[in-house]
Amino acid sequence: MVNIMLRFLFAAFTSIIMGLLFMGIGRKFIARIRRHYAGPFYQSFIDVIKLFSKKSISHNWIMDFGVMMGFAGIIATIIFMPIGPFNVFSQMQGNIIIIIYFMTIGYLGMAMGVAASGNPNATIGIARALTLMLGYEIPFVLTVILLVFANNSSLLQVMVVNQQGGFMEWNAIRYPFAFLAALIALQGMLGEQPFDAMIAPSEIASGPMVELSGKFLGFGFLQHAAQIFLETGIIVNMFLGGSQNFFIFFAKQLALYLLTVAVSGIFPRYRFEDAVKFFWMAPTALAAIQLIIFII
Amino acid sequence: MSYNSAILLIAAPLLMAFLSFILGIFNKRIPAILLVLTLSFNFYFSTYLLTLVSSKGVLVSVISGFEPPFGINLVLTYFSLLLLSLIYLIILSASVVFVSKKTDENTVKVATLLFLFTAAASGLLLTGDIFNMFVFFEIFAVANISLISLKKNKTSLKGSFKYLLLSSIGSAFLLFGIGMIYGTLGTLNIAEIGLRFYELSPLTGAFIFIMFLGAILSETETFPFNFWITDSYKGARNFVNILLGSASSVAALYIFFRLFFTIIGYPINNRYEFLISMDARLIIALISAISVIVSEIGALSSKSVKRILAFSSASQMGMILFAFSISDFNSFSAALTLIFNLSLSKAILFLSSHEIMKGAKEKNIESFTGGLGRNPVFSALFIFGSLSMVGFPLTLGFYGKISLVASAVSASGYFSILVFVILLASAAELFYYFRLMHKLFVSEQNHTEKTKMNWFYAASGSLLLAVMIILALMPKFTERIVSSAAGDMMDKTTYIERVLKAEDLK
Amino acid sequence: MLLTSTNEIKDNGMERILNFFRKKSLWMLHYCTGCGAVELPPTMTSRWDMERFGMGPMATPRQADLLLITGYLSVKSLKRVIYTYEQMQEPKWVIAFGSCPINGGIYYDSYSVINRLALYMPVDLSIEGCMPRPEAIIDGFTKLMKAIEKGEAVGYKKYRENYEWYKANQRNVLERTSAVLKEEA
Amino acid sequence: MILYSFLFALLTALLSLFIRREYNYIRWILYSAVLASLTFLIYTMNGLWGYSESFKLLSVGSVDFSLNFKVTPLSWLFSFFTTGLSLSISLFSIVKNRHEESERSIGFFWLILSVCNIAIFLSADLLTLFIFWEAMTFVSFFVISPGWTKSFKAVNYYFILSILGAFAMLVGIFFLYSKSATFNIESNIAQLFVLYELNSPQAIFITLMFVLGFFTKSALMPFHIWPAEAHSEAPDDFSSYLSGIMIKYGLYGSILFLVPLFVFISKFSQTQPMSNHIPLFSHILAWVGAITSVVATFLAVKSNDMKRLAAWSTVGNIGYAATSIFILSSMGVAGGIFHIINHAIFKTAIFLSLAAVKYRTHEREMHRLGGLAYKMPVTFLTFLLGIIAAAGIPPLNGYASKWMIYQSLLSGRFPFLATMIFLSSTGAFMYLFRALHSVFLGQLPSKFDDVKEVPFLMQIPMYILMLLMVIIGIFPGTVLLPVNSILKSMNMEEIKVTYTTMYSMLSSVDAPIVFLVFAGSFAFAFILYLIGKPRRHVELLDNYTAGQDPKEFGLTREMYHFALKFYEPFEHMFDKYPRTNTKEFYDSFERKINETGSFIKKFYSSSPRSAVYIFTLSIVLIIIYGWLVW
Amino acid sequence: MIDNRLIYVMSLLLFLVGLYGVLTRKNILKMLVAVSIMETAANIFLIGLGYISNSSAPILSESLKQVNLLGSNISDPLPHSLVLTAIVIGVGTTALGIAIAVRLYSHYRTLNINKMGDKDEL
Repeated sequence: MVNIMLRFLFAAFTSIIMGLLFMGIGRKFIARIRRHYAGPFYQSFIDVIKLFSKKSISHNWIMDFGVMMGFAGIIATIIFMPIGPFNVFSQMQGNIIIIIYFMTIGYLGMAMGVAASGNPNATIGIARALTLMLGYEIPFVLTVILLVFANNSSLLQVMVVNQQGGFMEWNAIRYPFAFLAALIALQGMLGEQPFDAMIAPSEIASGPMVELSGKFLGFGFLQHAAQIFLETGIIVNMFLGGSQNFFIFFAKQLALYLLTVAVSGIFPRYRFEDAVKFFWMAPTALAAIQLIIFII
Repeated sequence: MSYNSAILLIAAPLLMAFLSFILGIFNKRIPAILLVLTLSFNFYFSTYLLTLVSSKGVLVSVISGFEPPFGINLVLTYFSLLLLSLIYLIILSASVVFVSKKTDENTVKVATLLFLFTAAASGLLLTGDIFNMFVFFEIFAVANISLISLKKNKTSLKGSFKYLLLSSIGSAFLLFGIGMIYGTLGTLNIAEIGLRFYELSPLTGAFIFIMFLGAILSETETFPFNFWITDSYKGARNFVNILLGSASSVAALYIFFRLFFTIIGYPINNRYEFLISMDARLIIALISAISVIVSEIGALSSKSVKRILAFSSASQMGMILFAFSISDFNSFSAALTLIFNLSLSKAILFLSSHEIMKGAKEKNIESFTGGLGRNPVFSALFIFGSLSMVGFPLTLGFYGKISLVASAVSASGYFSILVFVILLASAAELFYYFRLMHKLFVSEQNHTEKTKMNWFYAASGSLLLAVMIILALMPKFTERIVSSAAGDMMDKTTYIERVLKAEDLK
Repeated sequence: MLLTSTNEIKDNGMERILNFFRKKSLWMLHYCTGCGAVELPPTMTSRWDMERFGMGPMATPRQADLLLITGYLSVKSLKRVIYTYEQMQEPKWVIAFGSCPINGGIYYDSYSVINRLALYMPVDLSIEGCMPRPEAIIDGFTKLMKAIEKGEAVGYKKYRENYEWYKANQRNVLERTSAVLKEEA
Repeated sequence: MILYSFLFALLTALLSLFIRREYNYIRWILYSAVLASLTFLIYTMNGLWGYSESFKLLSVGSVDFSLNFKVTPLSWLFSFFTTGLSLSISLFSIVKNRHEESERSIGFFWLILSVCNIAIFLSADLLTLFIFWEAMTFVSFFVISPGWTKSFKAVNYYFILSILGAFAMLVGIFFLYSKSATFNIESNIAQLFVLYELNSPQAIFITLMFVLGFFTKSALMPFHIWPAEAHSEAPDDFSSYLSGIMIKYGLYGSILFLVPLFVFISKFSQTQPMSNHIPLFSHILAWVGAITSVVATFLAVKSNDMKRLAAWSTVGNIGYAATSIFILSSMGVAGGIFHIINHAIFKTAIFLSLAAVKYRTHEREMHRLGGLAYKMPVTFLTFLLGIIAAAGIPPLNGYASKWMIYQSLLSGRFPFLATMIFLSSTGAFMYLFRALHSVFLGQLPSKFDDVKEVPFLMQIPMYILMLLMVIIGIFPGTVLLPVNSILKSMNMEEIKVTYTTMYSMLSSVDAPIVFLVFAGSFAFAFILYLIGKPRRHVELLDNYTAGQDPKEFGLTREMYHFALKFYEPFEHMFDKYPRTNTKEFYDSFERKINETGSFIKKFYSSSPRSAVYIFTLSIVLIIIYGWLVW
Repeated sequence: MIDNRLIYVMSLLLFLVGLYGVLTRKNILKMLVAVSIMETAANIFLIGLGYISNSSAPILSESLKQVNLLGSNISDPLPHSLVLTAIVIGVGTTALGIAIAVRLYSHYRTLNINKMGDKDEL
């Protein structure tokens, strides 16, 4: 029991710390692309601590509850994901379907919390985010289905094991189209440009975050960090062979994240209904082609 | 009383028709009371004969000494007596309704007409002679027309005139048909015609078939021949509606059966076929199916309640004719169940709808609004009636409909397609009945005062309802009635044998 | 006048430690009424690169720590500024840009422009100039950071302590124009 | 025993008609008592598999009408859960219907409906099934529309479609009966299987008739419009019955009749076309289910009426269950049954909470509501747990069955079906959140300032349902073990399941662990929350308004509630594509019939001469027809 | 003398004449007359059935006291009696029709049937 709790805390803290680190590095990276320096790589830690040190308001208990639930949902999802060689529960090594569903708790919690704030901007942002979710889930699910079929298991761990033995065995190489689709879906999942219409700051005042202050915003920050860790982790496990080594695993995640950030650095923003259309066209077609190739 | 006095069933009403005319001079109530008494007697006597027939088989009551095939004689079969009892029951309930009316200068005449109606109906169902049938047919039509035109408003007059035209043309057709039969076979006895119909050439057979068709289809309210129904039903008085919708329909169906199944059809392999080479059964099936569809659609878009009930009656008749056209034991049982259902529930529907609409200016659907609050008893009657009509499970209509489907599906592909179409059409029937029932449940504040209860209506309605419930909930009883009547219908040979007293005819 | 001196309400203890993080992560909300707004983009972008200090623009007052008043304030906009300021969460700071919020600047005799912002809300730092150059702005930011680290940038506490006083001042100036505002409404 | 309990219930219903209006809560207490005793009766039948009762009615022609009841694992599970749920709904109704206008007829017919409900599940042959099916359809008409003009229009779609379906089923039943001369379900399945080998088109026709009957009732694809109409206009507490229980009959029929048939075919048939190791027919039906769920999802996204939205959600969930059932693997069938049960629970909860909202606010349009969570916390929690379950989010019961559905789809290799189900599942999250926001979150309109939580008696069923959702979510075995015995009785392979863990070919999931992980994460988040500086509550209008004071600006809370046209841009995505509106199709059909009817009526009321014309014409036509045939 | 077939054809023609009358006449009374013609046609048909060429009337006169059934040359008496009945009934029907026509006239002030197809509430 204590063992499991320790493992649990390890996974939670790893995800938060690595996620914040990735965020900081990502900010640094994109600053370099834009030819300026940014704050230090640990800037995100400072931000989070500052946010938790601020006073804050909430409008009602649902807002408190929702924000916590949002964060808890992402953390709970990470518990099911294999982090390199590490699994919290040895018998459930990353059931991808459970993971996809658990991610929704995070969205639901956050959405509920900010909707309870009663600000229409927040709700518009949520509406956009949910619509966008309808877009990127399709290509993502198609790639998931492909890998489940290919490995005859819905466990991420099994997928990782099947990819061992050199990077030619990676699913990214075996199923390049699906990988591409997953990458585009990842861009949408992380809400990076060109798919960031839900947090358009000058249009809808940063959307869902509009009423979040102090630790509530801190939770949002942490959730985003954990989400970065989680989603890059899933793709790494699915396509880039995972790893038996923590550092290689993190490095792969970081590389993936930086790729995402780099893409976001050079793209403007899609209208979100166009984004949904795009998701249903290009990446879905890629994933479907890969699936059909696989089935044939 | 033996079965030989069966003529009383015809004679008593006829006698009373004259008597009531005379006695009516003294007191206008007397004819009404006489009417109820006579009908009670007739009902009792017919049921007595029914028990007699069920034990002894088909009986022939010879009149004036001429043994069949000569002369006029009455043939008592289980089937005819069963329908006759049913008809008496309905006329009884209608006359109870009639009795409840205030007396006026018309009362005596109407009573006479009702006696005439009773006599004609009895004659139609009992006679074994085709020309006699024609005569009663005409009297029956005359009685019907006069009853329809009682109300003397435009609709009723127009309706009765339409009826008159159609039935006159029809009777001319019938006369031609009878003439053809007499000219070729030289006999008028139904049994003998049935026995020797195969001797006719196919062309003659077809001619007779067409003539009969033209004669009877307007009576059975079948679509292209039934243009009188809406105006007549809508214009007629309440008890006339009951008579038209239930008693006349049953009588018409009986004539239809005698003309087409005792005369033209002959049973092979547990099924009636027709001797003429075009498949006459299919023609009847087709016409009846079309009739069902058209009447259902007509009813669906009607607003006047009586018109809806009229169309519904036509569609039910279509269904029964369809069951006849399948013409095996199962379908005849189904048809019988449907006949029971049609006559009883249609009478209840007409009766209760009249009471529910009482006081409303327009006799349309809207006048049903809030009926349950205003008039709970008759609303309940109406609901029971229409549930049975649309085939709520474990009512007569349900049994009838289900067994109709069962027999049609097992008959042949053609019939199963048609029955499918008919079922689709009867979904429309469900729709408009439920629309009416729904209106009853609508509660509106300004309609809540209760209407005065008419005890005669209630008595007659509950009499019919009781019979219906007994039939639905006493399985053994209904089963025996239906199966022996259907067996009687199937058994043409016994009919001929018994009438012609010739055991060796096979 | 102000009832409490800065020393009495200085941050102490745990707050001093947290102040280290606060100064490193100043999220700002700029209230762009005047010409000062023009100077902010160069300050933010790669030439002067404000993000080095962990500063960044924020969308709503709820998220921000720092309110920038970039130029003159009319009476009508003062009301909005005060509303926005009160929506911000503590700790929070205000920086006034240029001479207009200090003494009215070129609008010193305007009927509709307030002359001295500090009367209505606690200004932690004023950057002089008309308008201040980005260098001066950066300089101002670093000064504020130092003040935060020392725990001396406590304008929000002043506002809380002297709430009645500030409110009275605000009411005075707002009532001066209320006749006009009512008509407008 | 079964029949007598039915008669007892019917008698109670009849007697209850005489209760005066002032005491009408007594009637509902009576109903609750009857339902409780029926639930107990069914509970005692657990394990009495094969116990049967038979009552002969009468035989017309060759058809023997009789009522046969039989207890099988399948019928037991369905009847137990549905009766239990109706018990909880009736508890809700005691208070809800105290001042309802037409509650007398609602109550009367509803109790009859409950009887029909149990009878449908317990019926042992096709005729009994049909009898109660028909009775249920007829009776439900009056409960959905107890004399309300608005709901009458709505109920018509339901009624006509159900009736047509029932008639199609009737034809199917008797086609089979004419071959097999029995109504027994097993022998008819065997007969139909033989017919598939001998005369395939006819067998397909018969199967299609059954499919029509079942699919109209369960509102699958071409018939998917009625729930939105009927569920939204029915009495509020009855909507939950309609949506939670009654819409399942079609799927029950499918499990009872079609699934064994298709399993038979897939195992033994040599002649039938197969696709993906299941019969093509079944595969098509699975696709119909999937398409239904997607279509319903998109329609739900569009609707602004909260009950209508929940109704579309029901259609979507039925779509999942149908897909799962028709892929015929034992995992799929089990998942389908499990999802049906789960859906019954959570959709009842959702509709009850909506009924509670309507009880207090008398509003159904979502944009007129808002912020009720702050006033009605129990209702909100019920709805929240309901939508969490409906969106298939762990740790509640919905995810367990959806997990099984995915596992079965994936292990059966149906990638595109799985994708469609996933799409609609995500969409479900989308529209359910919309309902949550628009009704319970956001700004509370000032007219609802004095809204209170519903009375305690109405809360009891909500607590029960919440508890059920959580318990089944944590211990899926409570339902899945009985489902296993169903599979056994259907001669299908049993799935591997314990009280806590579900296993599939691809993976396994331990539900309590899932729950504990969530709880742990929440505790973690809560500790973090406590670490942060304390927060204070502010009122709803103290909000980011770009510096503008809302009170001065004349901004009311109603105006600051974003709920109307929530997903409008998303709806506009499909503007370019041609639209087919099923409802309009049915409406145009109705219009056509009415036009024809007016035409016919015109003829009937025209002058007597046209009657003679038509008479003559038809005689001539008959002669010509005879001539041609001759 | 007269061929039976001629009678049949004639009666059929007469029937058609009656039908034509019913179909085309506007006056109610004329329609009733046409209906009567149809009935008459049927009656003639019946009579024609009983007619045998060159036969005498079926009256039991002195000369026909000995009825030789084989070589008899009398026409069939039965159709006559039938027709008698039919005529009586036809008269009744016609009388009823005329009564209705009178009533109709009092409502519409016309006997033109085309003016009676008024659209009432459907």
